[in-house]
Amino acid sequence: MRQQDFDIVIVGGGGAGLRAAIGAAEAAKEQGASQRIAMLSKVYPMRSHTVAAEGGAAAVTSSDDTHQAHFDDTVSGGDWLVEQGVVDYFVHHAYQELVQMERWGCPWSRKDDGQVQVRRFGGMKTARTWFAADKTGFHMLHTLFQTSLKYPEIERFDEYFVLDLAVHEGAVIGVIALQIATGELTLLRAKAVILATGGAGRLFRFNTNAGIVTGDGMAMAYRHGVALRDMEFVQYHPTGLPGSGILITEACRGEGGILLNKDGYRYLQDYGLGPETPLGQPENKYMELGPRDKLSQAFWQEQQAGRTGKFGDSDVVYLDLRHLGEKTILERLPFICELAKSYINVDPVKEPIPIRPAVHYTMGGIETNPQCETSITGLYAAGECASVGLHGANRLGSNSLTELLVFGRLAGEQASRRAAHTEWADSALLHAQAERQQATLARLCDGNRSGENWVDLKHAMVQAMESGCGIYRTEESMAQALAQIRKLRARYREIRVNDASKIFNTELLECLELGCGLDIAEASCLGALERRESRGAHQRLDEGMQTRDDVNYLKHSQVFYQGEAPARLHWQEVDVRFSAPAERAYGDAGKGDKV
Amino acid sequence: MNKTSSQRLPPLKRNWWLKHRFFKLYMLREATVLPLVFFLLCLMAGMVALVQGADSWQGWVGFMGSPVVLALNLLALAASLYHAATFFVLFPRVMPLRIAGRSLPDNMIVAGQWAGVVVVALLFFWLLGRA
Amino acid sequence: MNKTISVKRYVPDNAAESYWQAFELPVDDSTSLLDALNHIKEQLDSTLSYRWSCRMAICGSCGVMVNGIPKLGCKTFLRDYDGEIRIEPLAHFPVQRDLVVDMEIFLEHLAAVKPYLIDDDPVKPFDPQAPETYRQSPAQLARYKQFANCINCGLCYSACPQFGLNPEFRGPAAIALAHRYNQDSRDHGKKQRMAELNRHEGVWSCTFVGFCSKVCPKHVDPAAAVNQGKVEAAKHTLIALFKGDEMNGEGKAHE
Amino acid sequence: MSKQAMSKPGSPQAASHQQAFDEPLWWGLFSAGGVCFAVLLPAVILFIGVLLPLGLLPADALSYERATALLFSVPGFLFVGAVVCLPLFHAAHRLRHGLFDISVGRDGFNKKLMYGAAALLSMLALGLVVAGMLS
Ligand SMILES: Cc1cc2nc3c(=O)[nH]c(=O)nc-3n(C[C@H](O)[C@H](O)[C@H](O)COP(=O)(O)OP(=O)(O)OC[C@H]3O[C@@H](n4cnc5c(N)ncnc54)[C@H](O)[C@@H]3O)c2cc1C
Ligand code: SF4
Ligand code: F3S
Ligand code: FES
Repeated sequence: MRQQDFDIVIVGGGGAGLRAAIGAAEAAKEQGASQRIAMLSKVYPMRSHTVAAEGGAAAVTSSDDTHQAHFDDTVSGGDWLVEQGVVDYFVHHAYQELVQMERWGCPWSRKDDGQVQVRRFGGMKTARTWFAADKTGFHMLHTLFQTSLKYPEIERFDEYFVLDLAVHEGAVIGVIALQIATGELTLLRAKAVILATGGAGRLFRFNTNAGIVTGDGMAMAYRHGVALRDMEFVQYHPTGLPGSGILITEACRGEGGILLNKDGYRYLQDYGLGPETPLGQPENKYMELGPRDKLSQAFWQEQQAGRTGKFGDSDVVYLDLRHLGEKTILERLPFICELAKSYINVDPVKEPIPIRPAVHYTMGGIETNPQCETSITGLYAAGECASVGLHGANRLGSNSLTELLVFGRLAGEQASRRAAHTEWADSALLHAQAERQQATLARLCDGNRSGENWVDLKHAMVQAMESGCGIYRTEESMAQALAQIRKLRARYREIRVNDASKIFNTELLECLELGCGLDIAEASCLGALERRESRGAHQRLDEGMQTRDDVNYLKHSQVFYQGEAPARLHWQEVDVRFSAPAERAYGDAGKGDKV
Repeated sequence: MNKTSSQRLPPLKRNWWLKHRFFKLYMLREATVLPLVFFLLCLMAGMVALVQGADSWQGWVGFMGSPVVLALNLLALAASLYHAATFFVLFPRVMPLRIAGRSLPDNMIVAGQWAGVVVVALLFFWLLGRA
Repeated sequence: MNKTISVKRYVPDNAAESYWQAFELPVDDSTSLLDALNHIKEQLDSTLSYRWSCRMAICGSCGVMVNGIPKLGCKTFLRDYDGEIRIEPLAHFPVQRDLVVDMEIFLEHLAAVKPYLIDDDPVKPFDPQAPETYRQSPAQLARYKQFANCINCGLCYSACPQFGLNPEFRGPAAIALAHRYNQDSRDHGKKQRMAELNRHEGVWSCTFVGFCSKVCPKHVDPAAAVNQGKVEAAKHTLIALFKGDEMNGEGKAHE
Repeated sequence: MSKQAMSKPGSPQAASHQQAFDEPLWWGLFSAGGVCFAVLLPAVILFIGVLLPLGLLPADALSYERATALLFSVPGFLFVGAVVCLPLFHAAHRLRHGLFDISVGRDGFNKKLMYGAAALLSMLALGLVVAGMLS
């Protein structure tokens, strides 16, 4: 088994991982230290899911905007389940990070005077979302990747699948990875490790996420005893394409797109988001620019009332952009046109786009403190895989791209500082753990064993999650889902890979990802079942649980892994030091919000 | 790392361009220089003849009229037009012309170049077409 | 409706030679080639290997040859094919397994052209305490925007015979990326990049075949970038001649 | 490790890369020749290569006297440059690359052969004009 030694190992080459790598490299330079940084990713960095983000990244930009306003939007958007100290740090560092991106060459869209342009986004009081046409994530990821090439100290391990962390006496000592091209195991000894492995949208059948978004990093930390926090909060995006789930960005509504039911009626005014804003004059926090959870819930209500249309076998409502005119649509939303034309054969210039909600974002994740460190010494997490406490019960669109930057950098700097005064652990310790991994892999791929088929298990999992933990949830549906997931976890122990080849064995990877998925699905279901209230993205239909209950549940859920035994749940206090919980209101009802 | 980056494929076989229409048209474009070279050599022969005197010159005109030579030069004419058609569309992509920050539409540039061909032909008509 | 697609298989630790395998599967109007491959993997033969991720034509993973033409699997729809559909790994790259090719050389080429903003002596250095952006007008942005849309899918390398003939050729996407930065009003690294582009394996290997731009799924027009790069390289040479600069290597001590 | 090592700026490899300072010259001649080939040659071939031998031009349009007067002059010199020399370099460039395309010979040699031939023929052509002007 090959072993290599690094000061810092970063797992994940998406926005968070790349920003962490650059942050660590810069921090090392500042300390006058020479540190070796390894960045592993199961796909080439520019394939990471950040590439798919369309809409934009938020930061207080214009002179009439304030940090307080961004703070308030984020806190109320998250239904007060956020760490307010973290949000405070976030809003104060957002702008400098976006400017830093600009300095690295990110092609932000511009105003005529050459300054960066901002657009409106759902749940944000003012226009503060920076964008690069409708390919913001794409441009950010490529800018970060290309910039990372400037740093020789960042050594990339592309297409290495990280199997496990090596942990000894409560401290991380390295990672164990599989080189996908050869099937060889590699040991990376490290003084600090950063997880930046992204979300877990693929737990659900219908989602906007890329195929690689399977929650691997969450499972790795979880299996070593780190809590997964607030996993019951899963964001449905109101506008996915029927069939594939491909995202139609919220920016469409920011630009003035409207939502219609099958009768051509702007139904959002019936759900506390009105009054109707005039065509072509979108107003923040009203109607189509309400937050995602409310919009997805409104869809569900319309569906129940039989006022949705049909596209293929999906129930849909309609996103109408036509009144924006061809020029604006093509200039501001070119990618959307391309997507709609290719994938459902609809030209947004001429027809409304049929859409439906789809799972989009994992609010919860690996619990970290405000410095991005987990309960394991030297182990950090940043990006969508982490729960640093920014999003609470519902993430606001365009906060997460900024999160990657703000907390990616912070994690990188923290890891660099720790590495500076930490020694490598004894190699023998790593080898022992790697041996165990090797045995597990060998068992998985043992062709002589009959066993469970990963395809069946995967379909059963996404089915269970969708029916149990959808836009609206009931005690019964969640209990069923949890029971099913636990059964599937037991069956997973007997899973078998047909492909015996060592080279680029993607079936093996699917199975490993599924194992991760099932573990965190249990955490997600358990959190959902135990949270007997409705808050943010977690909405119950059960009697007496349809509203927020701050007395009992103004708390983070923490789920702890128990091996083969059922996972355990704890509650954790929330940091509400700046802003006391208040009614979360949009439309005219939200007018009284303090500014 | 340590992947297989030292691995290199054997280079393409020499008949690669027969596999796809696009590549055949490319080769055709490149091959337009063959009849061109023939015509240029004819032209140079004409110049030699001109230096040698009136008889050689007449002889050369006769040579140019022989069927094979004439056929090849007709081919060269066709080649020059095909070359023009392929070359003109490349120009705006190699040198996008911008006027006041806006780039000129490609088809305008292409049309302009064809206008050039016509003007040159008219010039020749003016020079040689009238007695 | 059912359709048959033939896939070129190659699993080096099972057999030294590649072979063709045909699959019949149900398709409808919206079935992409990637959907079909996923169907094969889940229902028909789980040992088929290929790359994919975003399934929305933005991550650049899923390039394959469809009837001899490089395409993104997720942006190719079976509705557009009547006769036979033959799927092979991307041309001009060494095959690792099935539809998976070794992209390392492509990444080497990308990295070699210094594809990042170079501004060694900024008028206003970045200061996190008082962060300030550069100014860039929409017109200045428009000069390079198209070339910034490359998703690094590598289709253009499979399309370019000059890369097939000589893998040392930096190739269309890498040069387009270099050109993207050269055209960026904020950048001052053209001279450093020219040292790389003005080489035989830089812009000068291109004979404007143009197929790269034909197959590019993002309308980057790399052929235009490479050939505009020739103009730039020619200017660079002239300037260097007149100034008598030291012309090889990295230019000034920038690193 | 090969990957990072190769791709880093300032690596020894980068420094050993040779710039191709002759290529801009060949490409410049090729492009100029391409323009001439496209814009001038259709008319030239039409009139001199087709209409003249077919006798479709007025009798004295290119009589010996007229032809000499036209060609052995300063405009004639320029004409030869644009219609013969530059297109020769255009052709040489394409032939050189064409040979590479079909894997014939080595590029280093083909290059010398092609551009050398174009240069020689060009000198010959221009020399003829000068000779004509002097005689
Ligand atoms: C369609 C879409 C649009 C979006 N639009 C917006 C938007 O407009 N604004 C906004 O703020 N947010 C948006 N988001 C959310 C945002 O894009 C994501 O939250 C964010 O990109 C996640 O980045 P990341 O770096 O944490 O993870 P990712 O970009 O997902 O990267 C994860 C990395 O981890 C690696 N990895 C994972 N597992 C392993 C393993 N086992 N071994 C090795 N490597 C591994 C992967 O290879 C990858 O490199 C959008 C999300 C989606 C789905
Ligand atoms: S230029 Fe086009 S074809 Fe080439 S890698 Fe980029 S996106 Fe793909
Ligand atoms: S196909 Fe190749 S030869 Fe040039 S124009 Fe494109 S790079
Ligand atoms: S899967 Fe991402 S481009 Fe096709």
